[in-house]
Amino acid sequence: MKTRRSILQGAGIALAMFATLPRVLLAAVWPDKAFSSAAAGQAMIDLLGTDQTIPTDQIFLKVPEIAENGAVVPVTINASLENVESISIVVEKNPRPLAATFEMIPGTLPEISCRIKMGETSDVMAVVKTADGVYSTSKQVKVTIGGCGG
Amino acid sequence: MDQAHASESGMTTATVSPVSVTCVRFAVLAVLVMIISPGCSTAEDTSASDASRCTKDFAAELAAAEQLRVAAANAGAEWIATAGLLHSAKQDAEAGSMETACALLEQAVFEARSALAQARREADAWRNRVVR
Amino acid sequence: MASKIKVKTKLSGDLAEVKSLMLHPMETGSRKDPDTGKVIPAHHITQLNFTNNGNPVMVANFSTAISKDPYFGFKFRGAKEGDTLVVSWVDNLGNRDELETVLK
Amino acid sequence: MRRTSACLMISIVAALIGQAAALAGPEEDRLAFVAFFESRFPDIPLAEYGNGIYAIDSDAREQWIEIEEFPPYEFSIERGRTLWAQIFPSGKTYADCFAQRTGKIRAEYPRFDESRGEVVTLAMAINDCRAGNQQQLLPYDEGEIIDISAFLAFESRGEKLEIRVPDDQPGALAAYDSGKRFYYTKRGQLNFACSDCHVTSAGQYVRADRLSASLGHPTHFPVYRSKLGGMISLHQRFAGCVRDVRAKPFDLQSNEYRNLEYFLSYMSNGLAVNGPGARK
Repeated sequence: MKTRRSILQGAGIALAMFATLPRVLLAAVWPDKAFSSAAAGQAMIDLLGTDQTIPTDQIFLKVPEIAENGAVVPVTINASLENVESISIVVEKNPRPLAATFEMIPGTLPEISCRIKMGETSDVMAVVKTADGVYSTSKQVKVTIGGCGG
Repeated sequence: MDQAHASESGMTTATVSPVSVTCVRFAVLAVLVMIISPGCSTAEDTSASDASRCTKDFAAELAAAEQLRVAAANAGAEWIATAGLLHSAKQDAEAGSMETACALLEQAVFEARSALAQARREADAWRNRVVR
Repeated sequence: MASKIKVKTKLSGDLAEVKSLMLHPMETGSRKDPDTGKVIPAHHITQLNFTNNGNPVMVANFSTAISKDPYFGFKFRGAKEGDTLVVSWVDNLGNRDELETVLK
Repeated sequence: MRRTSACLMISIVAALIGQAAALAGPEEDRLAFVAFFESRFPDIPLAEYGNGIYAIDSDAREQWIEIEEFPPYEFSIERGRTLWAQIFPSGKTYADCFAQRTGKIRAEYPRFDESRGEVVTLAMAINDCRAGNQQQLLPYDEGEIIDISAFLAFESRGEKLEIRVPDDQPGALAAYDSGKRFYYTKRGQLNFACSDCHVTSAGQYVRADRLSASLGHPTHFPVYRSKLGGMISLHQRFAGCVRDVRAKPFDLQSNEYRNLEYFLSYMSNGLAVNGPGARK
């Protein structure tokens, strides 16, 4: 009886694993801790294991000099580094500095664009993790208080 | 703002000789002073008098102020805060805070009178701004 | 109800360019309702997934710092005409949405 | 004494000259309006004015172009398209209510309706159509009516604005003149006229914002405002400006705003419809 049950259980677990396997692979874990960190350095440690990055000009970061509207700041990142594993956007002065992190899959180009919110003038850092290390480049974006339009 | 005013007087003066510029300006100024003065004098009166002035018959003064606001609204010239000032003045009076109630009422009256003066001034002044 | 995801794709050789836009409030959780003065709870997309013929091609993790009605664009290789691209998101309240499109 | 009367005479003459110019016809007004901006911004092609401040401010323009890569108003167009296609219980559709083909509607509104003696905006025409088909009227400041307007603007893209103030309709000219008067009248605690910002000071800064030119203002509405995260109508923008100068805003679709839209749209005659738009 006992044996039989454990076999059944085992089969059940295997079945469950089989059914959920693709999902598990797909649904990478949302990095809760890094996203809730209030300090840029700590967010990077939580996410990447280090807050030390290698400055490089091999990451092209396109952000406006003066944001038209802090609620919608277009960001484009394009890295010419090899074996990129992830690209992250860190806005130093945001209450939660880590804005987004994108996981690269072989075949995916290290080239992304999105729109972010910024609470105030701040450095925006593009952090690129490769098989060799963590690289970054940053630019300041000025956020102003609008007149009539903003 | 400065630019707007500059262009305004520029429009008027462009058609007359330099000597007459002064008198046109003087004429415009005189008219403006005449138009604005009722509003100004009210403001001066109230600031000169003591705070208890409006408590004599607050309800009547509130009604008069409301009438001024409606007149400004009918002229299409009401300012944004006037109605709110009157509302707060009424609430403060009901709560017995006559000092702030009076101050708010005076501010509302000043706004309504200024809006009416603005409307009278603009009855013709707008023409000088037309791009031509 | 019309879909709350829009996708535009462009195929050049085996390179697919993907642009996506979704309707989502992306509430930060620190904004107050101007009428009631109450804090509006955080409500934001946490993860945006793309698969091509079932294979993952991009996992995007969002914080509340992604703008309302989020836009996200990326590129991947190994695509061909007729491939099925699936975009799906899940938010912090457990809502999800999905859109399927065929590359051409 | 002599001097005073001379002053008076000059004042009167100046006033009369001013009066004559203020009473110039719509077409003279428009040509002068266009000429003003052409001389103020000699490097900006006329067709660019429909892009508002992005015709003037290059840094803002780049950000706008990125938004236009995939603008959030596309959802509104799509909803509008679905609404437009709906068939009323009468068997008719919105399209049956309009004399123009769908792709031309936006370019010919607002128009003066002689029998009613008032300016009819596109939003009003949409509601008139609903009334004619026993449908509930839509609220003007939200949702469906803006979506339908966005769809119609999109369908009319590239069509040149063709607003008419017919010579044989005195009411039309009166409505136009009333809109023109509104436009040039100072109002509010800040004592600004529309023209103070959007003619005299166009291109200048108001705090961190640069002021757009009025030429081309109506061509791109409704717009998705990033600040608000949603679509707004031209009248909502009017209300925003009136509030910004600290005057009490008028009701949406009020006579004041409809006449203003009539005047402002006439000023942009010949510019292409390019709505819906995306603005900060």
